[in-house]
Amino acid sequence: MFTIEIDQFNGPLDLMLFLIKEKKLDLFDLDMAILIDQYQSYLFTMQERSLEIASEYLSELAGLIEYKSKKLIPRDKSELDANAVEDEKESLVRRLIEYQRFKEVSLDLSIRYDHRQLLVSKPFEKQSVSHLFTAETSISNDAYDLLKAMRKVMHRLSLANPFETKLTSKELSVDQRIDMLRRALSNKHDSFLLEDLFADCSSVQMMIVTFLAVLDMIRMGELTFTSNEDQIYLLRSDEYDTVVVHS
Amino acid sequence: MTQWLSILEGLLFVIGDEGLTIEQIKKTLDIEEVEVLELIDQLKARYESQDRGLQVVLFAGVCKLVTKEHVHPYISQLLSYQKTRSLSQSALETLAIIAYKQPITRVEIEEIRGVSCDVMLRKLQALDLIRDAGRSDAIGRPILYEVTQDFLDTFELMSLNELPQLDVGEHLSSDQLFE
Amino acid sequence: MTQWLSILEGLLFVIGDEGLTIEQIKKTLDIEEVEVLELIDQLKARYESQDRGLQVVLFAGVCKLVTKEHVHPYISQLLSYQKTRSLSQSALETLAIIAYKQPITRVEIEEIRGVSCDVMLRKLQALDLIRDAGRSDAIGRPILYEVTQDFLDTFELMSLNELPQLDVGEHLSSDQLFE
Repeated sequence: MFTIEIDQFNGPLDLMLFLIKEKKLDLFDLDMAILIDQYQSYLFTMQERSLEIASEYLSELAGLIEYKSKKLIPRDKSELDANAVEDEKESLVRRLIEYQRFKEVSLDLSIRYDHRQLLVSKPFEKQSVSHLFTAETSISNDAYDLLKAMRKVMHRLSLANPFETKLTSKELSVDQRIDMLRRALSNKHDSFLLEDLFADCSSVQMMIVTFLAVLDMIRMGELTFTSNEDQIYLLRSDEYDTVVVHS
Repeated sequence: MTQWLSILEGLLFVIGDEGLTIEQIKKTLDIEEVEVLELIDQLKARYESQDRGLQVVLFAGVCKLVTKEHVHPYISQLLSYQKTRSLSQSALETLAIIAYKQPITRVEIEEIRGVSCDVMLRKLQALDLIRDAGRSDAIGRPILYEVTQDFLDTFELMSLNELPQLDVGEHLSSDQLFE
Repeated sequence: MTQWLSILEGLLFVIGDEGLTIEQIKKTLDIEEVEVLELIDQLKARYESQDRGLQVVLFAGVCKLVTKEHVHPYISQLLSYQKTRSLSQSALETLAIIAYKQPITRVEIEEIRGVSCDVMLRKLQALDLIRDAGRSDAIGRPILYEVTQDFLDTFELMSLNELPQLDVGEHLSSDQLFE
């Protein structure tokens, strides 16, 4: 009897609106008994056809069944209880109306989006005006921006991967990390591997912060670096040892 | 004035899809804002003619040249462009909720949609259609979301005020709600 | 014929610097070569007027739209205001992915970002930040992308080794962004 697949719906509210329309129910004088009945049998039908049903549909169902049982079994006939049940119905109707409104405006957005896709522009013309470029007009992004961008990508990826979310310890700021590195390096007078600084990093986040800290310290002249084959060696600048001006 | 018109045309061509703000045009041509607006109107009018393949649009306060709709099939052919894809209903609903209720937290969006929006929010962020707008004062200080400049451009809006009114009336009968 | 004229205008705009060969125009519009030449002449004539900032040029069989001389000082002017032109978040993310995973195909980038990168890749190429690095052996032999020397200069990097190694996990998602 139900021909529309569950994946055609954008969630339990969408499904309820469909059922209300299908059964020609009045949203403003909603017959909860029919809605609950329809909703339940729809989900059962889908389940029988062994289609996967998202947890959201089931948790709404649990709420509806609870409502139904409260309505059917009048434990004590206190007015308080009756009001609470009425409130639940009202709140569902409010949610349905609100959701319906957003469904309507999203139709308008959809038309705008599809139309905009047909209007094509072109990339900024660099070659034809390259003679007008001077050194200063180059794009002022630096590696920091790039790392931040990669961090965002990584962050989203790790959020998409529930296993990694548990690891989110308190995030270290670059300044805090610089302080940590300064302490750790205060007695180092020989050059050392960049990699050494990552030894205590427990997360990708911390590695990035460490890298940013190193870049910052290089920028401030606190560290200098040389590279040899694939390795990067760092050296503390002498003038940071003491405030004494050397002769 | 015809001089300015030709310069504006040239600048819009060079800058391409980045477009120019009224402010940028004003500064570059060293003219008044009213003059800029008049220039844009004139350029718009010039391109309106049927035999023109371009048009001047003003989305999100940014003026740019774009092709007209009827050129699109030929561009697809020439550049073997991907077919344009429509945004999914769930993406559109999520965007609509943010656009009307921003700044808004994930939990608030999920309450309205009745479904989890975690992955969707990240995807919309990757598309540059929404962004973080700080944190709410609520418990746990959840992230607030708002739409971006790109959102306005993508939906052909000068500003959020151009969005259609959300029907506020409970006075609507359900017949009206369902066409 | 006015239809063809508007389409040619639109195509020349979109293709920009690269221009179109007579052959490409012929094939895309499915018309005869004489007709193509006539169209180009008409479009040329249209842009000759003093109040136009663009002109149609035809060198070595390649037709393109370029700005007229008198617009150039204003372009310099405009760009001088844009010294701090910074890349958008999505541009940065796309660049970051290419820098860390190069050589990489468009499809692979899209898998990581979860959104289409077609236009973005063209933009980054126009900015000389990325380039083609041959073709992958995968089905369809898709183009591989890598970052350029300009990229390293722009981000003040000696080499890509200066970026820390990142362990990018697999991207899993269920929500559909597009239909």
